[in-house]
Amino acid sequence: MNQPPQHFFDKPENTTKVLWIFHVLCVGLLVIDVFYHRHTMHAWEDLWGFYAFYGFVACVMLVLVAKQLRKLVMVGERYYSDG
Amino acid sequence: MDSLPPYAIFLIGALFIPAIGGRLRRVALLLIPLLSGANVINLEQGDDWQLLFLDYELIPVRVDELSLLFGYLFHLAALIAVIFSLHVRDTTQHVAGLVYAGSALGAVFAGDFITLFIFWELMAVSSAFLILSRRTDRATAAGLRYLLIQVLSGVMLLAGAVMRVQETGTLAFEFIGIGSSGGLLIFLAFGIKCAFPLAHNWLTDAYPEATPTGAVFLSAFTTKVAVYALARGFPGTEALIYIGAVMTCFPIFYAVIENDLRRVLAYSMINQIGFMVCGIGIGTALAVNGAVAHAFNDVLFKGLLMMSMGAVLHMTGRINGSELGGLYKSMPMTAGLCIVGAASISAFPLFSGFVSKSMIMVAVLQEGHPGVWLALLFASAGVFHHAGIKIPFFAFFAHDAGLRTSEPPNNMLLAMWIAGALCVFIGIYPWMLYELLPFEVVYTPYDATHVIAQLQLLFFSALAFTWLKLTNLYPPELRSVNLDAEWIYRKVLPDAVRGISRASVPLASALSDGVRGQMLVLGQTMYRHFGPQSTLVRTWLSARMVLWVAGLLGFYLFFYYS
Amino acid sequence: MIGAHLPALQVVVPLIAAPVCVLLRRPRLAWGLATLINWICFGVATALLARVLTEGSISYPLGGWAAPWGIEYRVDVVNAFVLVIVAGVSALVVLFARASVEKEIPAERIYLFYTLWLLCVTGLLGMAVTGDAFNLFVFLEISSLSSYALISLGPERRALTAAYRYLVMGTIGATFILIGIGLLYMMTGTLNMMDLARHLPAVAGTRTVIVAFGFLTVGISLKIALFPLHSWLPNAYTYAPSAVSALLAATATKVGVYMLLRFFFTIVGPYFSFEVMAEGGLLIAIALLATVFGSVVAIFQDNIKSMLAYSSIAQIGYMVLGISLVSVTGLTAGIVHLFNHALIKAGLFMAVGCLAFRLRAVTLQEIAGIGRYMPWTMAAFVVGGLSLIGVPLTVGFISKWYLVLGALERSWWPVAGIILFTSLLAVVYIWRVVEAAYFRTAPNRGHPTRFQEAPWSMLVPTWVVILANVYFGISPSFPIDIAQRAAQALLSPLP
Amino acid sequence: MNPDLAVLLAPVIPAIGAVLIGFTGSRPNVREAMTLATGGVLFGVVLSLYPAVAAGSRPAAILFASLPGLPIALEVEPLGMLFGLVASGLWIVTSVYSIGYMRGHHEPNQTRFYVCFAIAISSAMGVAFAANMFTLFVFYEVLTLSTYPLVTHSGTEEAKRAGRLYLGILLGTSIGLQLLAIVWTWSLAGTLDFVPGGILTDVASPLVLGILFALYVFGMGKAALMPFHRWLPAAMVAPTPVSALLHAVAVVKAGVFAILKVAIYIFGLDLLSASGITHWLTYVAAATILIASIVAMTRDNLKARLAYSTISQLSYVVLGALLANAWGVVGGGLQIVMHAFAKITLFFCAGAIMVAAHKTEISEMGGLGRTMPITMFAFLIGSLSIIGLPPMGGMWSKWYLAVGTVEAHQFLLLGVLMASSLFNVAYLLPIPVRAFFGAPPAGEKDARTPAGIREAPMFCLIALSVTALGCVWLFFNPDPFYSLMNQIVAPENAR
Repeated sequence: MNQPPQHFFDKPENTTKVLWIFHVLCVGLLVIDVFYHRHTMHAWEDLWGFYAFYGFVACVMLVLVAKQLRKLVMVGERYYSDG
Repeated sequence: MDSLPPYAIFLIGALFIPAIGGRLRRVALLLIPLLSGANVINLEQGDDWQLLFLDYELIPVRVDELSLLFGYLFHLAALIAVIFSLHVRDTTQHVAGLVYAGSALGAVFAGDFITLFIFWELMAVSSAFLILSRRTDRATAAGLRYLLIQVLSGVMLLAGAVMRVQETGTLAFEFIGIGSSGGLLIFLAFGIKCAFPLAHNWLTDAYPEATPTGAVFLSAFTTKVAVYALARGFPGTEALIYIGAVMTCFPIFYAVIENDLRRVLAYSMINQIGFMVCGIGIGTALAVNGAVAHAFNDVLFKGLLMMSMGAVLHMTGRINGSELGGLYKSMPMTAGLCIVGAASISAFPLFSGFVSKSMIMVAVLQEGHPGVWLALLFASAGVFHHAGIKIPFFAFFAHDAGLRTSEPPNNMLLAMWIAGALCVFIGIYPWMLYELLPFEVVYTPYDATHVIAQLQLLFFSALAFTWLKLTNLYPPELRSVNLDAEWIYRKVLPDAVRGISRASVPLASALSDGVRGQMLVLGQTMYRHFGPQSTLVRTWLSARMVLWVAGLLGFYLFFYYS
Repeated sequence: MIGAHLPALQVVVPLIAAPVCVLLRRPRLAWGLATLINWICFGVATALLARVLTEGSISYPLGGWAAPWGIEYRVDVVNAFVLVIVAGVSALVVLFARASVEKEIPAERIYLFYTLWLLCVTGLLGMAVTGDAFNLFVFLEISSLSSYALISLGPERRALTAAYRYLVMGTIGATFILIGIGLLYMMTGTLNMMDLARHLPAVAGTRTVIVAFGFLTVGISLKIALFPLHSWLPNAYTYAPSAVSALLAATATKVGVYMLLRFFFTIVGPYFSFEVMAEGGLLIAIALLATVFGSVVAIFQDNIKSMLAYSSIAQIGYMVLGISLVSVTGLTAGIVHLFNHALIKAGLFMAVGCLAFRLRAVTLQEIAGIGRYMPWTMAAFVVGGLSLIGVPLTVGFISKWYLVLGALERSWWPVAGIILFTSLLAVVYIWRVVEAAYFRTAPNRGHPTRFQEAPWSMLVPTWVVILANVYFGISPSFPIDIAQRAAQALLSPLP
Repeated sequence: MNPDLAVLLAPVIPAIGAVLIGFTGSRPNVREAMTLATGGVLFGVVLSLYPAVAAGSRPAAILFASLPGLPIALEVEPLGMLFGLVASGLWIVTSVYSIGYMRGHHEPNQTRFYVCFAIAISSAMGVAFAANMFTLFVFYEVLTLSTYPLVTHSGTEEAKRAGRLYLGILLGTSIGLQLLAIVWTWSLAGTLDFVPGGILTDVASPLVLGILFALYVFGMGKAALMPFHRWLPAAMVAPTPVSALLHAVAVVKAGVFAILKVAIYIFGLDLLSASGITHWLTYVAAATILIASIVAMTRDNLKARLAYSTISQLSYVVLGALLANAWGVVGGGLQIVMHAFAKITLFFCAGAIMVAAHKTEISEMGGLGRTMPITMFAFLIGSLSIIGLPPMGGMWSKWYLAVGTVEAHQFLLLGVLMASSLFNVAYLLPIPVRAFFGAPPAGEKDARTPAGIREAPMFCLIALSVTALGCVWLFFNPDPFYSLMNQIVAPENAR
């Protein structure tokens, strides 16, 4: 019996560990915002966690809009070649 | 003037490549960019060439900061692309690649419109062969469409140049501006090559159909020459700011739902060019520096991403996200390098994209375009989302598609290593790049504000991705075609033409039948009236002839009397 | 000594030779005599022309009776030119005639043929040379009667009916002319042309003169087969012996046109003819109709001879058109076309005669693929055809050039357009022959010997005429000079 | 060589060559050697004229005097030099090609073919060096007639139909329109000489000049301006060398060359641009460019597609003439050269494909690049030159034409030129692209498995390689032709 080699992400617990680390880092970055003064060029930048929220919201919006876009623009794979 | 024109070695080399075979050819292929590079290093600003041709004063070579920077960049790109394609046994691709790189060099060193036009069109033709060489029906069709649009850009450049000569009396390629109709035409010509919105589909249509190695060449030159040309001819043109902003935003929606990973890269390429276009539109020293620097970096990291996807395609024969996954197991090194490229394009601190993109963002805010700035920020988040995460995730991780292969050939790996190393090197030590920029750089990318803000943006974008993925809100990868502006010329126009011709065939044949019928009737009528049996012609009875004579005499007499 | 009597010799020589010919009886001898006489006539005509060109008009009182009372032979540039045309063509065609006639006419009638030929030539030359209106009528009758007889000798029986029709129409025409001359005589009391011209202005506008004018116009129109009085011509030319077709097509109508010139210009005068009677507009309309009609009908003919006959009707239209432009250029065009058309039609009819020598009938069906068997004949036909179309470097082009120029001078460019349009029609009917001869496969021809080239005795004269077409097309100064002088003479007021 | 003698020899040498070829017809090798020798000598003679003409002198000779004041005469000016060089130079190449093609294709009647070819070149030389419009017209007609047997070479029913159309349109327009215009010009100006600056200044109203110019433009049926273009696709039934030299170079270029000549030397650019009489005609030319391109796209037969492409490209030259400014004329002149080299290459390739692979339809040519790489590569080069892409000579003519349109403020026409380039891409490039990168048609052995190279005969390959290299050479070295054209528009720049 030739056991295929096991890889890192083949174990679900590894995935979970990576995700945990990632979530902690996120929280950390958000927290840092409180402790330092950024030199800003625009008032919006001064809002707490502006970049974090903007990034999150932007990406969710992006995906959700894109899903709607699919309804509009998605056609069969042979759309063009079938003339 | 003891040096050759910057493009000469490439073009001459391309002529001899078909005659050289085997191992020697690989050596020659490597030597060409190296020799040419040595030649270009020696060039000094102001080493211009002048030539009187057909009573026109041409400047086939014009050397200044801007052209030199792109000259170095293109040598680098050419070297990487050549290394990446060393294993290929296809003379067409080798020759086309060299001619393409050479003509891109020619275009950026061109000091007049005729020279620019010549290389502009040479690029178009030679690059098409990199697509056609895929030798599939889809690639052939896409290549022809590509060529058509590139030639459209070329003829618009020609028309614009001609008008400009009439307007200004000079052929010199300096600042143009969109104030005159000739300038506007040239602007649009550049815009097509630059993949302006609605004129962008040639890129997303053709690049994914190119050969794995061809796409690497393609991603390096055409659009960058266009960026160079915009930076030379139209810096500070306000329209470019908004065009750039649109270019950064709309492709990422398509990138999210696109399945073909090289097409995802093509969309992300438009997105990156959008940043450069925006920077050129701002037109300040910082903005133009940023745009040019970003072009430099884009060649490297987009090349790296293209190469990694090319490697995947080369090894597995597949490129759709829906068919890939889990490749990190068999291609770990490729996966790692791909992540380097992804980090660079996403502008992670310490990677090359960070040091150039932030220049543009700052310049946008400095010049008071907060709306545009928000759009760019949105695009930055988006680019991480689709290029930074989607590409490596669906290719190398995600659900294991069961593909078992190995690392690509060494030359491919080497090319990727070079590109990856440069991405990191520039990310860590950007000053060398800054030295080369056309304007003096007083900008420091690495301060806490920039780094933390960027990290926040990127991490929360990633968070959004994980959240969406875990809640299954993320759209699955589906085999499909997504309609874009190309729908007009790939569907509507052909259908219309087909419809018209289908309708006109019976019409035309009815018409020609009708004409033929009419001719026949005419012939018969003529025959009836003038043929041997007609009244006028057939042999008359003598009596009747006499009657005629009498009648005519009467007529004459009447005529004379009256 | 002889030089002084040239005008008389021109007529007398053939006239005397004709009865001699009857006495000879032997075909070859008759031919020999006819040839000799014809060439003498040609020599006389050339000498006359040369003298007229150097010394001006010649007046020759016949029998020594001075002008108004006796019969005057008067030779100026116009009729000297016509004499050369008639005598020259006749001299060449008679060479051609020997073989052709031996094939087409029973041997026992050949001596008659040459007798008639000489009479016909006598009549034609006489019409041209005389300066007396009634004398002109006499010669007209001589030529007409002999040509009816010549036509009736044609190989097919239809030649008889064709000749009969021609007889009827020709007689009417001649009668009308006679009536016209008679009426003029009634008003002026003279028959001498110059005298008539002097006296007519005094009585111009009287009813009698107008009626005379009408009779003359219709009569001459009949003789020259001007549309719509053409109907005798096609059959006459088609069924006549080949040599006769060539002779008549090249000369008879030309002399008729000369007659028209004489009456309208010399006798009545251009002012009266074209200003008072407004003859010009009428003639132009008729001439244009003639060109279009003749050309269109020619397209539909399968018999090549009748195709050429209809083409002649169109060509007569060109001449009349040129004349009725009443300008130096127009008249030059008309007169030069007299000469050119004589060359064209003589050449073409002779080429067709060569074909007829070998074939049953000269129809498009019969000549299919003949270009391979009779290359010289067909080449001659093609060159002649090109000349008929009016391709440059042939005489036909010269005529068209002056005609169009004349029309444009008067700013009648629709007329110019019609001239060129009918040239295109000529392309069509000539091309039908060319295509049949070269590009259609030959039917299986039973006897290869039958389909050889025509004998050289026919080919050589044919080619002489054809080459003349080219020579005078390339170097047209000789006919043009003469035609221009003639035109000026006709238009200038009387001395 | 004395330039005046060389001018005279230019039309004479091929005419003599035609005779020699005819006499050596029974021995093909000698016959072909004769053709090549004639071509070589002719080209040498024409080339020997170049230095003199480029230096500003105008060698001349009179062949013979025709109509008074209107001799058949030759004189070399820069535009004629350009056309003469192209036609005589490409004749040699075509002769080489013909040897391979005619033998490879086992064509019948090869002697007739070579003889007619030589005559056609002789008349093309006459057209090129004509000193006046009349001489040009004469040689123009000879060219038409001498190429008819070439068009109908195969003798099939289709060929004959095509021949009728060919002759009908070319003779019809030249006699019906061009000749009218020539006579009209003569009657207005009293001369037909080609004079720099034109001969029609101040002789007629703009309306008359406008009509006259239109007559000339449409009268040059060989320029295939719509609606007189149908003969060109029809003439594609001819053997390919004929299509190549005559219907891409000599015949069609004679048409557009004549239009340029008329614009420059009869009307004069100043008169044309000042009176604005060419304006509406530019739209006819533009429509021809576009419509012919669109029709070309729908044709699957390679030669038919090339024929429509030729129609489109010819109108570029017409457009250049109609723009009536220096740049348009330079562009038009260069287009004659550039298109000649490019299109002859394409026709050579079409013929090579026919001989080697027996294919005529484009849809069957997929994958052909693997078996005929040299041919298809030459095709690619020719296509690029037609489109006007560097590094091919076609770029320069397009450039100057574009400058001309802008100079004339005809931006719409600029758009038409640009659109036409795109159409060219669309109908030409798929052919080589599918040949190199596409799959062979179903049912054929997949050429991806190594198949033997089955190229066309060596002579064909040599010829098409030479012309393809010519396209490239002209990109780097258009100066000989440019300086000729420049001499016309800026005489002070004579080098």
